[in-house]
Amino acid sequence: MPSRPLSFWRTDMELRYFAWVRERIGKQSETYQGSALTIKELLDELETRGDGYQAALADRGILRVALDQNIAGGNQSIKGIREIAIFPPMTGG
Amino acid sequence: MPSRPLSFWRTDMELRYFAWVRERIGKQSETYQGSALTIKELLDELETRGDGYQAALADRGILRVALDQNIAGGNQSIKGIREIAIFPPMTGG
Amino acid sequence: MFILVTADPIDEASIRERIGTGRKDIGALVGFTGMVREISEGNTSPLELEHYPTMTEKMLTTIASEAIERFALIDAAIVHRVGVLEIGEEIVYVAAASRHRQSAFDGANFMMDYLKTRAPFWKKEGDGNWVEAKDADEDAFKKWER
Amino acid sequence: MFILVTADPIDEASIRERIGTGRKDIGALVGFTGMVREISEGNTSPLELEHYPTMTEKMLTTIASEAIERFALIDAAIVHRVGVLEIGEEIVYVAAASRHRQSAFDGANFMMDYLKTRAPFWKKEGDGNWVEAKDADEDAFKKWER
Repeated sequence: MPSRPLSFWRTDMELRYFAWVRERIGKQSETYQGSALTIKELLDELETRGDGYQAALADRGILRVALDQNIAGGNQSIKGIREIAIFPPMTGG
Repeated sequence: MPSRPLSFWRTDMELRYFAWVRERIGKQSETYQGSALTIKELLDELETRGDGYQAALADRGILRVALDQNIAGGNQSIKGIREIAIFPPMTGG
Repeated sequence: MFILVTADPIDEASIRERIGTGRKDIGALVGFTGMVREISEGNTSPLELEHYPTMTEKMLTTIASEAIERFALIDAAIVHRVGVLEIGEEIVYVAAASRHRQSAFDGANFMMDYLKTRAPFWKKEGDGNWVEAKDADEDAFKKWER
Repeated sequence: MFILVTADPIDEASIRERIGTGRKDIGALVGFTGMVREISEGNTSPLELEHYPTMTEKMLTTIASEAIERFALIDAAIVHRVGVLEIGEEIVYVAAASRHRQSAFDGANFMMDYLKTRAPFWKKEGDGNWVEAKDADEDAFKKWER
């Protein structure tokens, strides 16, 4: 296989935000077309997009991320993932 | 106070039987006017009253006795008690 | 507190209303329903429940009061049926209302273990045999000793 | 198994029928109801429940399936409300049906601890503050680790 950049094959990802992450970023969802390979890289990139993003994403210890609706850790690869959700700890029940 | 027999002051006691104790003795209740001073003495005396009583009361380890509706142990005095119930271990719920 | 010994079917919704109505501090309610189950397949005969009137109500009141005190419940209910019960019918319903969920779970669990071994009810099977008390029930009760 | 996320009031009786009907082997059913309670006196503002559609249903299905397998339940149900809820209203109902009482208690308790920390719901108070996750809930979940 020829050595092409990974992003060439990458389909768009849908980013979804919930609770105060959604409120601080100011949107429910958006499409992502960047080059991040892991959750951590994605969060680092998003955090540069402005004050709202920074306020939402600064406290990494508390954030939860789901890849295609499965809870995932920061070092996990986002390759092949269609939907990434970012939210605070759950408070249901 | 003059020394009179205890039984002089004793009011009649109501004996009540439940579940297989009732079935084996063949009655739900009866009045007791004997001289037993403790639960053990009472059971010993009742056991002499016939085969039904013996079948009902032989297995002391399993029997439960309530004095005025409070569960009690074999050596407990029955003085002043109005109602004595004898029954197998409970199986409610 | 709501205590009832009855030959009629148990109306859980109305019991729930009695112990929960007008309270704004209840965050958790645990209800336990015990049913007559088919112990061996094809065994379709009913159970007959005998009890010791007045002592029963007294014990159930003691059990609910102790659960309320011990687990800081807001309220509690115990309803137990007597008479002939078919398979699938409800025998017992206990409910524990609390601020927090764990005390509601513990309160209902405690009431059931207590009731199983200390409330004067006896079960007779359709074939005339009396159900024997289980060691497991006595062991379950012991976990609450302190 | 019965899983539902809904803005409507919870109809416990009909859920009970769904998970219990036609079964003769259910001896115990534990139902847990969670309610919006007044946390400080006079605080009468409603809660708003947000969730992550599709992931929520998926997680609730996972939770109920795991409870059924782990505690040998006969059936289980989880119903969770979303939207605006007033004080006194029900937020969540879980039910565990089993042959024996302890597994029904454990199954319902497990589902609540799991749901509290792993199902994607978020509560917002009337003043606009988001309810913070409690360490106690995470600790409660840990008791089920094996």
